[in-house]
Amino acid sequence: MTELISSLLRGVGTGSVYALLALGFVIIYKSTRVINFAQPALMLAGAVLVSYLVGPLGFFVAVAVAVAATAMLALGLERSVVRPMIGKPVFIIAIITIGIDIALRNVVNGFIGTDVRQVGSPWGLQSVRFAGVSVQERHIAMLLTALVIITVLFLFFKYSRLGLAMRATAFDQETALSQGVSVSTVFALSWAIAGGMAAVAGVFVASNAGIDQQIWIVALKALPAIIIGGLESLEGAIIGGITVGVVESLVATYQSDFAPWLGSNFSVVSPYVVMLIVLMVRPYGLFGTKEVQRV
Amino acid sequence: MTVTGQDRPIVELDDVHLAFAGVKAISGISFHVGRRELFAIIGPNGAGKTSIFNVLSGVYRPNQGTVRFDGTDVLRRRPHAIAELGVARTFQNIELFANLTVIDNLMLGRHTHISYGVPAALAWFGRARRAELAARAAAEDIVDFLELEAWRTYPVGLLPYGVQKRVELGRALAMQPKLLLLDEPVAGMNLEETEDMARFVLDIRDELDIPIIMVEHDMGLVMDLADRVMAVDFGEAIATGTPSEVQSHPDVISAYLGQESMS
Amino acid sequence: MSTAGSTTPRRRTQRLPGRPDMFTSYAENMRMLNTTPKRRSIAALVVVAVAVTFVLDDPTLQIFALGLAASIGAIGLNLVTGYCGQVSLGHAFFLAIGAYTAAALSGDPDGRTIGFGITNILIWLPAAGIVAGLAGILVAPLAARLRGLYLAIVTLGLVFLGEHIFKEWDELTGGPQVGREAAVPELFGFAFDESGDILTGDQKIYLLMLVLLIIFAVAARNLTRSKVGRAFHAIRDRDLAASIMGVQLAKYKTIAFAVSSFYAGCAGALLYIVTGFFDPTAFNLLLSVQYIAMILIGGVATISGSILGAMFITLLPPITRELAQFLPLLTTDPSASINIFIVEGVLYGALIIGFLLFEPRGLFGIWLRIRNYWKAWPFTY
Amino acid sequence: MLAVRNLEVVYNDVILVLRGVSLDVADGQIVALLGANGAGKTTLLRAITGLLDIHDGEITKGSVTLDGEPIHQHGPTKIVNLGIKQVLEGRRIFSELTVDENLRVGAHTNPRNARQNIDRIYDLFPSLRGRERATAGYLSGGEQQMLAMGRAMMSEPRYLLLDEPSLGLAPLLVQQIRDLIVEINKQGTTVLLVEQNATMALSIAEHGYVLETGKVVMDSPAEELLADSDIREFYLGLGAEGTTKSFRDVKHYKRRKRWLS
Amino acid sequence: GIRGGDVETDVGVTEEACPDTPNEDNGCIYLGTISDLSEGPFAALAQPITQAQEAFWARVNEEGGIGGYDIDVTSFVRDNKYNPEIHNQVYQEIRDEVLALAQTLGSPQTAAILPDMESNDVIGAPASWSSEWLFEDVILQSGTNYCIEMMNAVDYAVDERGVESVVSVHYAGDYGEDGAGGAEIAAEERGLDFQAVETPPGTDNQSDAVNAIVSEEPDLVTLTAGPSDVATIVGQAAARGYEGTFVGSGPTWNPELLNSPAGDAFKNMFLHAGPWQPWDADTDAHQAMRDALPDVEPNEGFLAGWAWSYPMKAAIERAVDEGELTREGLREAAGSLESVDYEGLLPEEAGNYAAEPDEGVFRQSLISRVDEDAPTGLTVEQEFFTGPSAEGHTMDEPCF
Ligand SMILES: Nc1ncnc2c1ncn2[C@@H]1O[C@H](COP(=O)(O)OP(=O)(O)OP(=O)(O)O)[C@@H](O)[C@H]1O
Ligand SMILES: Nc1ncnc2c1ncn2[C@@H]1O[C@H](COP(=O)(O)OP(=O)(O)OP(=O)(O)O)[C@@H](O)[C@H]1O
Ligand SMILES: [Mg+2]
Ligand SMILES: [Mg+2]
Repeated sequence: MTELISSLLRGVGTGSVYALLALGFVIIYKSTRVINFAQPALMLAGAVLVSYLVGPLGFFVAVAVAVAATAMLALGLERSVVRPMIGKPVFIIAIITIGIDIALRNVVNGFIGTDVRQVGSPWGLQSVRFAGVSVQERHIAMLLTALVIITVLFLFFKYSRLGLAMRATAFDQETALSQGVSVSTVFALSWAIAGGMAAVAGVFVASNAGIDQQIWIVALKALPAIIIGGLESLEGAIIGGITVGVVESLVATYQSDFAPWLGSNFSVVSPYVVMLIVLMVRPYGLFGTKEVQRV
Repeated sequence: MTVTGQDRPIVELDDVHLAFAGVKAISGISFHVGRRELFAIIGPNGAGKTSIFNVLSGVYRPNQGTVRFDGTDVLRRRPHAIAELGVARTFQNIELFANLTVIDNLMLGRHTHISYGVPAALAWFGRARRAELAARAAAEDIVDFLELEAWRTYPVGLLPYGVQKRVELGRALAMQPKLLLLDEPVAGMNLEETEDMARFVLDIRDELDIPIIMVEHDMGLVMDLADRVMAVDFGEAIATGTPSEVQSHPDVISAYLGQESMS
Repeated sequence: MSTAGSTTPRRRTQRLPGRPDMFTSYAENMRMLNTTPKRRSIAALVVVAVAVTFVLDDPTLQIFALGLAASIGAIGLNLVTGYCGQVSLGHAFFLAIGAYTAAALSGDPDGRTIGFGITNILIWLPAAGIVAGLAGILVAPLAARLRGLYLAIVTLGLVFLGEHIFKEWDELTGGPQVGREAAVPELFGFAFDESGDILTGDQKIYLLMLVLLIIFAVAARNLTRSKVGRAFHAIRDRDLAASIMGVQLAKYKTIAFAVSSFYAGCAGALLYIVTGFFDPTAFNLLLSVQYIAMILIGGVATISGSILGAMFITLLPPITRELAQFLPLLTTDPSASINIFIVEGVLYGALIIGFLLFEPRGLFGIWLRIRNYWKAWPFTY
Repeated sequence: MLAVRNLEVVYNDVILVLRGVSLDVADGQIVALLGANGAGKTTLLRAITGLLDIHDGEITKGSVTLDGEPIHQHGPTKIVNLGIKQVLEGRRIFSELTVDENLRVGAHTNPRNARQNIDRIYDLFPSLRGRERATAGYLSGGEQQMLAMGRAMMSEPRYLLLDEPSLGLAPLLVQQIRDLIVEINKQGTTVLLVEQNATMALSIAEHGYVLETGKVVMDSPAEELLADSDIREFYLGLGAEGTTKSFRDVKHYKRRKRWLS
Repeated sequence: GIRGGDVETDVGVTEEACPDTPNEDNGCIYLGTISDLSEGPFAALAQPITQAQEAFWARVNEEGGIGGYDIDVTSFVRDNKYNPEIHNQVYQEIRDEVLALAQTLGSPQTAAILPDMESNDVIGAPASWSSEWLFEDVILQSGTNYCIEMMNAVDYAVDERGVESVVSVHYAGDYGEDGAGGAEIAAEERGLDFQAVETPPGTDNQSDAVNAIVSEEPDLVTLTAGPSDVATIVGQAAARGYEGTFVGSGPTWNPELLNSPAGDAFKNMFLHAGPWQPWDADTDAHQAMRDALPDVEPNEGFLAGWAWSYPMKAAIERAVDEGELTREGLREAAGSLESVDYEGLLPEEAGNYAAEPDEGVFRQSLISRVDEDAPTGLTVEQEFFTGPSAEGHTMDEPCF
């Protein structure tokens, strides 16, 4: 029983990092209908920045600065590369973001160098114990951070003027423009927010073992998460992210006992299997809105 | 009832109900359309006119009721199967294949009349080639008929709205349908284009002998062309009859036409 | 009009003097290469492509051969994604199936990995296509339910699942970081990969790929101008309207996936005979993305664009390597933060971005621009 | 005064759509702009409100001025701030947002008075009252058109540019919309009304323009247009004696209007 | 020195001097490098390897070159992005420009060019310690291999710590499976419980491995994986209460791991099995390397690049002596080497390329422990030794 509970808790912990990553994708998707495949590079950039700043500034200041800087970086990318493509087919923009990802990661890799860089997070691998079950502090911090961010975002989209403008732009750019909404501000803002969140997620990802050239791949775990949750839903991103984390953790714990024929390390692909199952039942994800088809 | 063959109505709707998540789009509509009829449906926005078309062409599945086309129950059929039976339609908001040329759009209309498989298509030989040439000839006939010569090889997305409406009509005709559904064929058109469209509609009915159901807000057109008119409101038929009967029906005036149209 | 469908045009195919490009019959108008300039330029292109065999050195020919094989795969992806509008990020999976089917069929029966010793290309190439095509048919029902980005990411999931299977199944694949030999290109005793008296192995493989590409490209072109191709277009532009016009959505989406995967399977089988060796980590997200990039950069829903794009993406790494050499002050010292290899990677990304920014219709669009410019010259409007 | 002078607009660098259009919208008026499909009416509105960009269109010649100041180089946000608002063809409400949210997006450039403006809109369009939290996509066609107009009014524009507001509406709703336009105009907003429905437009406009293939071919007070024989025949569908022609009598070879040739 | 006119040359050797050489009068030998230099998984390792090789040959040139030739390893450096096709492409690009390959990184990558190397008579130094290279005569590897390294590590743990059960956590492929193969051979030899757990790269993908360790609770865990994955495994297993011993093969270590959240766990539980002494050891070779790379952050990768260059140097010297600095001559010279002067980094007999694999294979390795004060975080605990398992094993095929 404790094995089950601690496996679940670990899943929720890592799941909340996936949720943060998924949120970045969803925010950009919501306002621009584009999947930003440069999120991995932004995540990497944010984490590497923290690893350079943590010495002189201390962890929390370093994170704050890195979040701001990554947001600016995302904004710059949006301005220079994505902006001219407003109104072009979304798949072209998606591939452009892949181009950005390749280019940016190459640059950031140059700054990773030969060492496994450290972000020096204060949580280490210590655990706290609740009723016989130990939970890593890191996981608690991740979950809390994710919860705070989602709450703020939710309020922002529901009530603020800009948040509303972002939703309107997502729905119909030209009409939003005709209402005086500056679509370019909306785009820039969504990229900046997503960039900042990628940096936060990057820090958490790196707080485990450090940063090497390969950790960007973690960001792709957000893809099954956003599909499970439903592409345009913030709640969906959170639920999807946590689902992915929990499924992975449970499969890792139990698959070798119950379904060894699935091969070793099946947990790595289990999110995609869950994604397929969810989509069989709900083609628009758990929280996605069904696109109304009318003629 | 033992109506058969040529006397049997081409379309029979009986007590059809359709609801979307609480919204009742159609509640208990019944009507028949004869084989030589031009039947018009009018009614306020959201009354359920397009929904009736969507039921007829298999896009929506009614919650209740029967729908027969040419004597066949089409209730459980998918859109493409109904198209194969001979129902063609145009759409309220143009639904052309914007990247295809006029000719290709028309040839797509012939889809159900061309039969050859993928291997033949890959080789473009024998049957496939002959079938394509025949389809092209048929498409050209429609180009002639609808006076689309000038636009033949343009992607339809680039054409003026009025021409697109005409191409859409042509695509439906290319299907050689047994029934034609026209959803607001002259919406957004000026008088001249409306006149052109009226002429085509009359020619289709008279020369090609295809029964037509038409939804339209342009009362002038409906009154002049239709043999019979049905007015719907909130998914229910409030009046059916000749154009002048319906036009002077008090419910139709209060729900749809307004007082001014009387003057 | 009343005779629609029953008339076969009987107009004579006869050219009018002085009006070379006036069509006097639909048959003539509907030919694949219906104008003299088109015919001439294609003929010239084929001549150049053959002549190149004797001009370029073997390493360059190898890369061109890769590009030709990749073109077949790109055409396949363009059929399902460009023409039919079903965005698939799962192309790597189908490439893999073809590559392993061919490699296993033609592999050494006594080798480390599964092999049946059937080296005749006439057997393993169609087999690779068919197995991949069947896999495509299995995937197609997903496409019937899902749209747009959902489908894209689900097919991406396919790549991850495939990677898992191929990594685990090391009797077939040799396992990750180990790999296995690719298919053996042989036709009734004629070995394409061995140098002979007249032609080197690389020259033979290049010519083999060229011939195959021409066959595949012509077939694809035929398909796209047929009833099937029109149905693909219609589904892409507006699937609901297409079904109301009588197009069976599920059937045609299945055809699209099947044909596309068939092409991918054949491409996968051919691709690795150039290098002769491949390992299962090759079939990853990046490979799928490269194919998407090929069709976007080449030109969506064009066959020649697929080929241009595949050539471009295949040549891009050598081009970036060359370009990077020309940039001043770049060091090959890998410890520098900005060294030539990082610049290569950046250039790779930047060139993809640049092309799409400059001409979202792709290389094919650039070609159209040039052509239209000369057509309209000297008038600007 | 909103004035357009010698405007030329090109799409995709090649398609010349407006060929030297000039037009004046005097404060306080309702000005009607008529013209066949594809004449360039929507393009003209886009050129005024800065929406050409996303359609790959460009002003190549001429100017748009507001009270003498050129504004055609401004982006859409700036132009909305200057008090010019366009209601796009085909309603284009945000159908996934609620009615209230739609209106709040309309107030994007003018958040300060949002609350009282929303009340004003509900007074103007009583059928929207009570539907504040309803998802806009479920409104009927007429209500959606009202919402689109109301949303535009949220920024308190001086000039309201309406693109075919009667498109696809039932006759009764066309009458309602027409009355609302008059009401809005009475409350102090100048209206430029683009319409296919010439009867409706000319019945409320003070001045009218007729656009044909990118050129203004007529420019007269509304009464004069109503009296013009070509307008009567080709735009209002009236026979020589002033009676409505029947569509059944349409000739196969018609006399086509040609002002230009 | 002055080169005699009697040295025969063909590809990749010129009479003109190398670019940027100290010896204007010397001819030039070009060696190619194909490595993972930008975005591949081994970029962090490839970088110091490549840098050290450049330093190694620069030192050879400083000292006058070999037989009137300088050696250039900077003109033909190519990135393979850890992709066999690109590896093959760049090999084809530089094939006609170089005499041999100073480095060819990656097992499937090298496999993709092996047939060509064979037919072109191009020899190369691999950037790995895989037992399969023993069976390829165009590949010159140095030191022991992962397989024997792990046999020795298991033997050491049995003898010094009395372990009775082993779990081997490893990547798929030549590196991981070679090490796991060695661990298994030793476990069998010593009668230990053994279980192999394959793990994919990626710090987010290690939960299966950690679960296996925590639930099996073996006395010893052998690791053949990358540094950050190893840090995840060690850290998470420790956090979840595992208390046994970890032993990692050469490439598992990176000094920065000490600063990672798993740092304490490494200090308490981790042993490092290596093919030679760490960075700060006191041999001529180590000293020369440190002198040649004065400003770098210490990293064991430098040592690897440095060490792998000795056999190539010996082969070139032999070929020059024989007067046959052709590709064929070099290949023959390499194949006839019975010993190599590693300047104390390895015993001379480690460089026996003439013998059959089982005879020529070098069976000694070392064990280090984590030490914060050492420059690369490692201090030798057990000098060069051959455990009983390695001693008794017959190397007649690769261990995987
Ligand atoms: N797919 C759908 N989902 C939800 N509601 C729908 C759907 N299709 C139609 N409706 C609703 O059904 C009702 C009838 O719609 P329909 O389109 O049939 O009206 P209509 O009579 O054609 O109106 P108009 O004249 O404006 O075209 C409306 O309230 C509409 O909102
Ligand atoms: N984005 C565009 N790209 C290219 N051509 C365009 C574009 N938008 C409009 N056009 C063309 O410009 C011409 C004028 O279009 P516009 O929409 O301004 O006409 P309109 O008078 O508003 O017609 P309607 O009554 O149909 O609304 C048409 O021929 C149209 O095809
Ligand atoms: Mg309707
Ligand atoms: Mg318009």
